[in-house]
Amino acid sequence: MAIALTTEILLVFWVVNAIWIVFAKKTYRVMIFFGVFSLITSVIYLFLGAPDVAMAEAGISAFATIFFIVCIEKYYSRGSGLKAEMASAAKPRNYFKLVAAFAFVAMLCGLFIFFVPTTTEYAYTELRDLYLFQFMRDVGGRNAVTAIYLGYRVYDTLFEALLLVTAVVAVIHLSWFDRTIVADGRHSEVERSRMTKFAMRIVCPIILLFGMYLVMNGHISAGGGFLGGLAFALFLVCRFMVLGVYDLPIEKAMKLEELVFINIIILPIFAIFTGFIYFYGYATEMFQNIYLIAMNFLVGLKVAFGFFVLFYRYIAIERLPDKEEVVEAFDDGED
Amino acid sequence: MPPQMLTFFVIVPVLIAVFLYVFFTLKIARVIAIAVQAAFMVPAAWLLFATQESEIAVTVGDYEGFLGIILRADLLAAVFVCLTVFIFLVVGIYTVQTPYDRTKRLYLFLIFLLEGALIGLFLTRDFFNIFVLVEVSTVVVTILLMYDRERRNLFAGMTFLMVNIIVMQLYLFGLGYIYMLTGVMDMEAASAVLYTMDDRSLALPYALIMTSIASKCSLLPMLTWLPKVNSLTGSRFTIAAIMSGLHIKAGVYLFIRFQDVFGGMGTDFFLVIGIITAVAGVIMALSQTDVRLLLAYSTIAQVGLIITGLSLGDGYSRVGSLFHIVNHSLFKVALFLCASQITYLYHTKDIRKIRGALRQTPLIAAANIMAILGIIGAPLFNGSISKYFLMSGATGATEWIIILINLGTILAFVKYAAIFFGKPLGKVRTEGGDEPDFNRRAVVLGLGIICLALGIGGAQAMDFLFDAPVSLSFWSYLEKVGIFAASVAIGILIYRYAISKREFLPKLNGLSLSFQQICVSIGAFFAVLVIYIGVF
Amino acid sequence: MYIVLAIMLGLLVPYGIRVAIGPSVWDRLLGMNLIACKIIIIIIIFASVSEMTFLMDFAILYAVSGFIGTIFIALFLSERDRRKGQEDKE
Amino acid sequence: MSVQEIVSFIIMGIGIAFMLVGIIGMFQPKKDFYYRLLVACKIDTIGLLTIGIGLAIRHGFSFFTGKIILIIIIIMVLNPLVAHIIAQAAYRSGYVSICKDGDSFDH
Amino acid sequence: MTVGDIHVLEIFPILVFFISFFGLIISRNIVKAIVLIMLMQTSVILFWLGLGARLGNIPPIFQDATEVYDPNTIADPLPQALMLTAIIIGIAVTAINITLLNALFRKYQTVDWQPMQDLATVDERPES
Repeated sequence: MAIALTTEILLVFWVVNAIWIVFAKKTYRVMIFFGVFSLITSVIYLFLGAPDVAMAEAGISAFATIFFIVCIEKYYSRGSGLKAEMASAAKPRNYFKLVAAFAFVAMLCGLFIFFVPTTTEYAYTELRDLYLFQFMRDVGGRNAVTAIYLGYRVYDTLFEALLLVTAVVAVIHLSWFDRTIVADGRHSEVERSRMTKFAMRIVCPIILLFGMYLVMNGHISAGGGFLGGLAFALFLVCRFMVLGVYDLPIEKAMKLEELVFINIIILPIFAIFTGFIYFYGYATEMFQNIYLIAMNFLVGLKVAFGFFVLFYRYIAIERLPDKEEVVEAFDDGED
Repeated sequence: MPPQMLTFFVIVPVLIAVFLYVFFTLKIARVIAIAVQAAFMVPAAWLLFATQESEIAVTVGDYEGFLGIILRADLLAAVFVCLTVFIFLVVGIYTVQTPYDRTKRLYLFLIFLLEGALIGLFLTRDFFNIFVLVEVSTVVVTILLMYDRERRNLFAGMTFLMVNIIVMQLYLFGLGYIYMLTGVMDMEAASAVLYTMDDRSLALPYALIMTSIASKCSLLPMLTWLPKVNSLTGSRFTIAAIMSGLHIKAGVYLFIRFQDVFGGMGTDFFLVIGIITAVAGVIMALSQTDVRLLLAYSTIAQVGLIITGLSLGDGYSRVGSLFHIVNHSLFKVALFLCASQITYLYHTKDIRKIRGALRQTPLIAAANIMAILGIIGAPLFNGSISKYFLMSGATGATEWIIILINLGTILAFVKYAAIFFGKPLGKVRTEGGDEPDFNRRAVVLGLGIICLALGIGGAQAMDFLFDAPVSLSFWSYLEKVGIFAASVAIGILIYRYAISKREFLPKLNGLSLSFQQICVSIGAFFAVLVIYIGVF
Repeated sequence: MYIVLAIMLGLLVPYGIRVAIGPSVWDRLLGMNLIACKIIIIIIIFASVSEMTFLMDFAILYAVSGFIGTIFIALFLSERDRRKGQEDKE
Repeated sequence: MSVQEIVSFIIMGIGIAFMLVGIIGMFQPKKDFYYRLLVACKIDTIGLLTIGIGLAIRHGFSFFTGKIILIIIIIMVLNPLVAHIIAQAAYRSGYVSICKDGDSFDH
Repeated sequence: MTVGDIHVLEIFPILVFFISFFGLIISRNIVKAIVLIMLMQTSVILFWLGLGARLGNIPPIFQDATEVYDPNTIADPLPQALMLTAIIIGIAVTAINITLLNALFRKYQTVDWQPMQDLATVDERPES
């Protein structure tokens, strides 16, 4: 009963936070409220009985904050951005548009709630019971969530992994800067005091070890490929805090990510699609565990490389001053 | 081939995409790409024959019941898969000669990914899988639309991406309610449960999902930004051809699937929406001067027509609109590829500046005219067969409106056809680079001939593709020919006096919604749909 | 044990007020950091109450990601005013 | 209620009392940001330490206690670090402390 | 636990969904628009997890093969697995969105909707 009460209190705080974000004037306030918002949602997921999703949300909110901050920082450093923001903040909102928009959305929300299908309890739970009853025999491992997204619905996970690879390719191709290599070994101008270096040196090995732990027994306790990958990526962020130098090559990391992605496709093809392991008498506990750990490891590596490339891309290259970048124009050919 | 092969239909293009991107140099990669595309036609054809009688279903990983993801290939899915593979082959052959600096390995990577995602979308019957595949295809299309660095339309691309994310959140919300009501993620099982429920409790999930699918096919309110994005963003003609030819068709395919799942709840609502979209598409097409925008808005008009045909509820009109989807993909791709070559030769994309193309490039102009005859429904071409059956279900008012829409299409393409006659104005550029070589002319001519062939053998094609034994009564077809001839005459008259002199509705030319207005229009569409379903 | 949990939840409210009111952006950042720590304590108590040891893994990852988010906001926030300061001087 | 329970409750009680007192430090009217930062940093680190140790005692020597100690180590290192970074960022970005020199540290 | 006859875990996500939709309509700043889109994604994910946790919220993780679970307090693993995928999709698409915004800011020196749209339509009008 107490957990339900805790969840409701946190949900109220969650909604209040969303309202703050909508009505915050300065962009930096939006960032901080968004940080608090993600922290609260992560805990609410935990109280709803979803530790995997909670961990994913926590890790993702850290990276989302980094991406947003790098984007905002350029806006403010130009000075004009700040003046424009002050001016627009000072200018009174035209209340007519505000009230009209509010009325429209309130009508939509009322309509939505009016038509919510009122089935009292959970209509059908056979599928859930089937999953819980059978997943240990079919896919192995103790964690039902890992069994589903690595065993039953591995087809979804393939396309989701593909989307992450495409996102990394897109970030590099669509960005304003055509170059992919920062002058290796160049020190980042982000100041870090001695204390930061000292503290991060202690935390870094712990996170790396923790990431390996998450990957290795993802199928037994809460955790798994994504979270291990996120932990590795957080390790790289801490490493950047310690050394503060852009020395890891982005090009190689992208190539490795694609290689790992090819393995992510090939492994389920032999393990699940053709039913090789499970239906020619080899469906032993050992094979299942090998498959799950291998898949977790591969997915972890891919997510780690993906976020590594995104992080370094944002920290090193998206923050370059404009003058350095010369975009050579193609000839105006058309095919 | 064991049914397990269905998964390889989707996995093979993705694997090839990544292999080409990682391992091979550009020269070898392009050769392999064309070889694979051609080889891929064989399994697609096999699928078409295999699904003639029965449907092939396979659970990925052979888990029993609805635990795993189930891929089903019935005849309709097979037709769409064949269409996708054929069009990617045509576009592949078309771009085989482009100079090396323009088609890097990333371009091949994205083209194969899009092909894999679209084929996956046509085969899968799992709700969440559709969400993942639509997201993948949206991201890939966003990159392709902004592929050329210097002619990149960043703002339209970002708006396209943001609107698509919001729309997919609506879809996920609706999916949540379906999972709550039916407790299962597969379409067949869900539709069995949903039939037993009354409209009132299904109003919300239906409205949420249908809003997202309507914006995928860019029906009325969300109309103005899709053509602006898929043609104006400096993207290449080939990408615009794939967008209009296939990407919108995926939206229409989802529309068909979800109408079956929900047992056709809002058909007459979508009848009205389809008609309005068609009329708006035609008017906007008439007011454009840029070639690509004219073709894009005419795609919207034809999609509106297809949605009307589908929601007429009559067996003939449904088969007619399915055949119209296939035809429309063919002649739209032909139109875009011809336009690409002609605009390259005349060095401008403005219709008003191109004149006398027939004398200048007879071969391309001939293919282009065949495609135009196809789209306006000339007697011997495939357009007439599909429009004939599409209209057969319409009665009274809707019939006249559809004739009006056809007249509008004819008007738009009469305006477009003006580029063939008169004496050539601008200096024609024929020197090196991307000039339309033998390959491109052959491709375009081939498409034109296919349009003609499908026109002549229409009834047999429809029987084979959609196993709908259709009888083409000679007299009613003759009557349709009469109507067609009359409307062409009217079209030329109107064009001669009304349109060619002064600009037709110039202000409609640059109409584009801001991001906030698009959100408001999505919300309004959702509200109207919910009220319609819930109350009536 | 639930009393302790209730008190911790009660303690969230003042930090929420600090984030909402906080005169300067730095107070809000401080509030965010406080809420992150307070939530870690709530998780630890919840884990010990419901005897689920794997929640501690969550607490570790949660702690690291919460702090990294705060660190990067603070680092780039200082860039903002310093540059604004420089521009005013020029 | 074994001895273990009572001892752990006492320690946790101390921790909670400390936090409640800390709240007052947070809302001092005259003080500025740096004062609040100092108080806040103390509250969190000590609060977590005491409640962590309380729980560790409650669970005796088990796998759970090992994890709690790991968490405490991480928080003990990270929390002062974050407070330091915020203070450095605030100072570098020109946030002037409204208290006079030495005023905020005497009592 | 139910407000009216709708479960509390359903009301809050709907509220935040429409709050962020309202924010999208009135916000002038594109960065805030992207943040609000992430808010929308989070509210949809919470709605799904609310579905899974309607009965109970003990995570579906067992210690050994034969552990008997209490069917009406264990959470549903399927929404959790799906939402893990949805989160990763959300962050991947947001990363692309932010890259585009960064490029747009470099090109037009502004992050507000209206000025950027005016500048953009000037650049991309088809050469008449």
